[in-house]
Amino acid sequence: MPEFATDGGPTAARESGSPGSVEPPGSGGAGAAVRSEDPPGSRDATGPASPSSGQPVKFYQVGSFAVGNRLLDPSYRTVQSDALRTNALDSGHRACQGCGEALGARYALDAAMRATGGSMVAVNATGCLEVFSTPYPESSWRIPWLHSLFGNTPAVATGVAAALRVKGRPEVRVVGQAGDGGTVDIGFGCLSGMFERNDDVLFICYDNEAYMNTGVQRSAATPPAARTATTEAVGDEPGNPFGQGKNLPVLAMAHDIPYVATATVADLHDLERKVERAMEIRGARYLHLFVPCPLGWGAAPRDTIRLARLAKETGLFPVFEAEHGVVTAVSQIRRQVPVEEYLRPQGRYRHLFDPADPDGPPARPETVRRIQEIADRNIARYGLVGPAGSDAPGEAGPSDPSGRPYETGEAR
Amino acid sequence: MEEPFAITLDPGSSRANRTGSWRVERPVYVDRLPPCNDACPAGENIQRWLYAAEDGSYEAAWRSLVEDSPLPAVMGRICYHPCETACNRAQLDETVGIHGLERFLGDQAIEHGWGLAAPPADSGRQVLVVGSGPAGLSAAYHLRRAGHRVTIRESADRPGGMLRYGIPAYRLPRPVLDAEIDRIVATGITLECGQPVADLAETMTSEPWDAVFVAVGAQRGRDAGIPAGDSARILDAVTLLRGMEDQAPPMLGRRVAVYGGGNTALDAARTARRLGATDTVVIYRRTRDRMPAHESEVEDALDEGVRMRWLSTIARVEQGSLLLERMVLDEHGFPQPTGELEELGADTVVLALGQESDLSLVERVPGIEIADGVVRVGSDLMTGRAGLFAGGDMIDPASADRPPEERTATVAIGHGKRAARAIDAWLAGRRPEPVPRHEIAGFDHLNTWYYSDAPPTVQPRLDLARRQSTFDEVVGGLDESTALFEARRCLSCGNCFECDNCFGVCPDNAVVKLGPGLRYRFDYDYCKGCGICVEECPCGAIVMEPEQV
Amino acid sequence: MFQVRIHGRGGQGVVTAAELLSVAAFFDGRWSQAFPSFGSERTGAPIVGFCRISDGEIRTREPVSTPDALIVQDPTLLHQVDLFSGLRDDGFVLLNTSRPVEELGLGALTSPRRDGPGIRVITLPATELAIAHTGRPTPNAVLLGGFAAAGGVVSLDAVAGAIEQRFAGPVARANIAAATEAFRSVSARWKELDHAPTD
Amino acid sequence: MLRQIEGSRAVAETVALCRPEVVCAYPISPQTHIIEAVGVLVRTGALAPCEFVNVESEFAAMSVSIGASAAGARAYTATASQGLLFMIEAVYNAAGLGLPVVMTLANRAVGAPINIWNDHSDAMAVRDSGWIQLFAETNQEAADLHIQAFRLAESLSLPVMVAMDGFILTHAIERVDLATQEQVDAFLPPYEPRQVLDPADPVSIGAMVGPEAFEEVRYLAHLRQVDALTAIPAVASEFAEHFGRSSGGLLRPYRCEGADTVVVALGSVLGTIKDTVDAMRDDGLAVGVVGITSFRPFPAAAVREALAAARRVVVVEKAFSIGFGGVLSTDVAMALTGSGTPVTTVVAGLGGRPITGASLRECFEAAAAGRAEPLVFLDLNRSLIDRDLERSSARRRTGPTAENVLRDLGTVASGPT
Repeated sequence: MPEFATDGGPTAARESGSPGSVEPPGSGGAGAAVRSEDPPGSRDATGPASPSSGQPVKFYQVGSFAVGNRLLDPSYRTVQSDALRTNALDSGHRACQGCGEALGARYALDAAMRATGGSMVAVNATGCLEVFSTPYPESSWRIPWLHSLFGNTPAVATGVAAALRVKGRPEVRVVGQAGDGGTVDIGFGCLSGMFERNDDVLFICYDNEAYMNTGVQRSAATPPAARTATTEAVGDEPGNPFGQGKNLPVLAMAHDIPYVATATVADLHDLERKVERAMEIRGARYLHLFVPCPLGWGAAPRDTIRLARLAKETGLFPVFEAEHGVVTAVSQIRRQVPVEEYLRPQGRYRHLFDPADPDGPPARPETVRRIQEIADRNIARYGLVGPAGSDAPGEAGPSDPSGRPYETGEAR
Repeated sequence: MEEPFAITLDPGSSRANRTGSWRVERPVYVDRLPPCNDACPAGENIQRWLYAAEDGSYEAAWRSLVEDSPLPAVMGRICYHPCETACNRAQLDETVGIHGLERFLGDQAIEHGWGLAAPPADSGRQVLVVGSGPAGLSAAYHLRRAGHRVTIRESADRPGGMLRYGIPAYRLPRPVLDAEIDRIVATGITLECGQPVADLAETMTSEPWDAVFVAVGAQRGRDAGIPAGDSARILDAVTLLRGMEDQAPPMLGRRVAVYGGGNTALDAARTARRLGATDTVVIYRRTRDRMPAHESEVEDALDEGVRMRWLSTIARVEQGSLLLERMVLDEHGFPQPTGELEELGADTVVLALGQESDLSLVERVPGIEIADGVVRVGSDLMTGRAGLFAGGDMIDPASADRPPEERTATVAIGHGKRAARAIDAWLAGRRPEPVPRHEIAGFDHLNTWYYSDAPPTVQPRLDLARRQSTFDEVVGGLDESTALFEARRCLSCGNCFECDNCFGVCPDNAVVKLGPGLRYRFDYDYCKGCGICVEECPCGAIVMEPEQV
Repeated sequence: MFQVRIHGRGGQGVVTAAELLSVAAFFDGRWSQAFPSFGSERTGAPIVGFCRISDGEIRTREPVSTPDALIVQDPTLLHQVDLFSGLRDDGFVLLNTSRPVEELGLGALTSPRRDGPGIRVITLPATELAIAHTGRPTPNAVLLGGFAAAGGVVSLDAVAGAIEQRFAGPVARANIAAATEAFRSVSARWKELDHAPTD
Repeated sequence: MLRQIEGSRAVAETVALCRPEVVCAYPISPQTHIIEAVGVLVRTGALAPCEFVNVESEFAAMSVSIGASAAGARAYTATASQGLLFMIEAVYNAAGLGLPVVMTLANRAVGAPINIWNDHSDAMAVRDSGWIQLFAETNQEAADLHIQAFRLAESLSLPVMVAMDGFILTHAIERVDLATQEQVDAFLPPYEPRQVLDPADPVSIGAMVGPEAFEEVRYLAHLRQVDALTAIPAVASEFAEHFGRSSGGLLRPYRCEGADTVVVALGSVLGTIKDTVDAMRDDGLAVGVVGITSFRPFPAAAVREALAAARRVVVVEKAFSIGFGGVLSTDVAMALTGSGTPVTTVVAGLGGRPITGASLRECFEAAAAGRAEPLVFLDLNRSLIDRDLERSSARRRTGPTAENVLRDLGTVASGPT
């Protein structure tokens, strides 16, 4: 056999044994450690090797971004790829076409069901999710589920958790869930109490940024400039005013609870891993899940996941997790886009653009600029964009953004 | 437990509510034609065999591959891979290294001795294949697979045609070629070498062939009629390359000038380097970007020390030197003479100005139609003579009812396959069934978010010193892990690869997962027609269709 | 039914005194009802507690408006609130002070009446006694010992029992000792007052 | 065991004997002593197992109770006044979901003006919520009613509120015969929920019910309260057998034999009324009393029967429906429909105003003589009213009424009288 010169490429890099680029959590500058992507050009010693040798191979046809991956060992596959998943929220519910909340709820609860071995109880606030899932005489839930009121869900969940503890059933875990109104506004008092007492509840906020159940009214989670029925797109500054915002994940962190995370329906792996992590922990945990609402946002039902993705990729919705009040990981932006790309497909931002030329330059460039500033601030605050000139040229592939070991020992 | 009325409900009872009635459009699974498949002259189903290779099922991948192309180890080395030019991944980062994978699978097959499947029942029909080049081998293979008795008649001493006599060994090591030809022949084909067919009309009447496929290639170098002195040493590239298979290689001298800008010119120049020519110059009348040769060949030649003289024609050849005229490109990009002359020392001038076929064997076949040195065929590759089919370099590509193609081995393999299919149909007295062609899966159909960014794998290359002195293979193959990595870069354009996205992203749980290899089914009882599955399908394998009233 | 009103300041154990008195009566086998003034007063404010003692069930929930006796835990309240409001003409006042009654300027109030002995005022240096016995200036339990001596509404034993139930060992013992000394101190003077001429 | 004990503590100790598994604590006068005492019992281990949850509001207190009850635990909390109103949405919810939460209501007035003293405005504000509401006359009864409340709540799948007068009972130290653990355990079986959140049997509790079934759901809730009219006396009589004293029941007549005038009332004021009636009887006046223990369900038939012989009825109540009049008296009048018996409403004791025997007697005598107005406000200080009316007729900007009245009264601090 002839000898080949090594003039670059993965073979050379692997042989050079260059170290992996994964940083330990907590090493970041602004309290935000980053799980770096791991480019194939710098794969570490556990990099690609012969599948027949049983060594891990660190790249998949679709990475870990799609729901399933036939190349993965089944134990590493997502809950949602499992044909036998719980379907905690079953078919026949009355959510709108393309409902992000219905999707997010099934994602989160199915993951929680797997994490708890099916030993779980959910408490639900009043809102779309409750109304579309349980209109008499039909329920879409396949899990024990309780709806009490709009603003008391965290407290009801606390009660359920207290009962399970006193009944000697610590294996049954409790999830409380509400929309942004039920969490950020009317339920916040109870939620803060639940956090402060560190009650053993995972509370999930399905954030679609307004009161959708009642017909799209503004909540404290409604972003600036967005049109709602109570912040109409009329007057000099149409849409929701630019306010101070009410950043609930940060408020949750201020309670020093053991776990706080944000996620979107666009990154299932990240979401499922966070639910799984949350279920490993006892005490109060908070998951803020971004779920686009086609109706309330004036968006096409098919765009639900795309908009969630864009919210993250613009920097408008930072995806991170924190333990005991300290940010431990940030999901970096993979393909950064200007906020315009996110705003344009949404009817609630239509007034920012020219109705005669909706694809043309913004009619309100100043407003768009201020929204971009919000995104830029998030990017700076959370370190959403990796350092330039890092060893990850562009977007690196064969690492798992979910942090799960990225292996197929059984590639065959 | 007696539940309170109305307030308490049974789990999953909403399944009684068939939300499918909300739908005005329905999602439907489709298969689109991946651009690679579409671009492959050999008609390979590249996406399919890559799919098999992705999980390390190399033998399955190879078996899928050889259903279309029986020479993967060869073609993985020499094909200029139009598949990769078409590959959607090029718009994302860089094209999938399909050729490297094809070669890897071919080499795996040779290494492990994977054999081709035995043909089914004998049809009793006899088919003669004239020429054992890629077209002939391909046709013979496919005919044999269809159950026909096949004889290949080859004028040269050894099979392979231009694969053997036109492609230098540093690009295609002969053991690889031999192994793949042997494997084809082993399916039960009679191979008669050193048996030129002088007059096919006579052969067809005197021998009991039910059908004949002729593919004798274009083995004759074109003569440009360059003024030359008596003692000038002028050689054509075809002869040079063919001579490499003889016991004693041709003598070229220290300084070699190659005239022409095609791949053959570069093969000749690089061969000359390896034969000891220290000064090898390629003379081409236009500019580099207009060279018909593939860029990679030019790069390789330059790496190996071959010099290029762009915008030059040879005005005259003398012993030991030649006279060049400098050219300029006009506004149409055509070279125009300037009258500026320059002398260049050269011991040998190699002409690589194109090749033509020797069609003398078919000239007397009744009904045959020859024009501009090529045979005209129908879309089924049948010549004017019923039962006589032709392919490869000797036919007029335009007449084959396809866009004009390059004359390449890959095209020839495709001709062989098409001809075999047509012959099979003709023998059965039916028209060849048109192969349905799906809509092409363009880049716009993809949702590339779901694909991890992954730079291509670079195949290792031989060190330069040995590239300039030996005929060892220049480009190394992928190893098992790099091959796996590269296979997994495939986007599976237009074809479901069971990523579970539709199954996962449906807010109404209206996608049923049918199990490995069985893909999915929509549950239209509950599908509300939101279209998220369409939007989020990475490979564009779902479309929305209006509900019928 | 015997009704007592206890005056003091927030933090001086007025409510506790009322409770202890009611418990003492309970220990004596009688019915009793103690309750504080229901206010929002804070530490230092003048407050009152009540106690009813009866031989039968006490059903009424009226406030005590015409007490038979007052216990004044803090003499500084004497001229600041309407201390003697509703006090029955034949009632008595047990006052925590080390000063003699004559110096307190209560002449008119304590003048004997035609139809009875008039309002009797007994002083007791309860705070001093408390400090002497318990080390703390909390006069409530001490005063109850004095109250047991004045009029004999409850027994000293019952008061001691109530104190014992309410406080932990040493504190209870010290308070009982103080209450007992107060009982002895008041007993003598009460006899004088009780047998004083009515006119 | 006989104890001289504060009402709050008697209730706390009795509640503890009922072995509640989740107890929510939030401070509000005059309930606070109860929950403090329960907290101590949990801390010391006297009550175990029990989750004592310090919540952030009354709304949370009832909500935690809802969750706990739905998950199969015996849940208890206590509140008063504004606290009850703050949790009112959850109060309705607990009843709607049929969760047998037991709650002590230390009755207190509802502001504004803010007022921490006793009346029944808070209880009346939730009379339509679907809870059973039992009113205690004494601390003995308050304690006993809690034992019965858990029995009733859990057998009927309905929440029960035990109302006891704030301060007057909660802060009164008096003789109470406390039950023993053995007695309570024999009387009160462990909670066996009608439905429970259980992964083994995953039901959805708390569905949205539309017009097609809502009325039926409400009717069924009413039926359960009607059932309670039977269950309450049955449990009371069983209680009497077990504990050797009678407490609870629907209502209790006192000296009604031959009474022309019968007084009807709720809660601790009955004691003062009974003393007054005794005195009037001593003076030859034919007056009797009916004390209502079960305000919801309202024992209309029993009331009608108890008042059948009366020629006139006087309802003394510590609440009223502003703009109309009596609340309890409306129910009494409804029970007397067709009898022609006139009903006088005496609104008394609002915001802690003392109800004296003297005033009551005056009022009852007037009623007996047929001189009473249909709606009487006991001991109303007419001059204060007149001065404010004068002020408001004189000018628009009169300032706040409550402060003006206090100024007129010449008091800033508020005392026991």
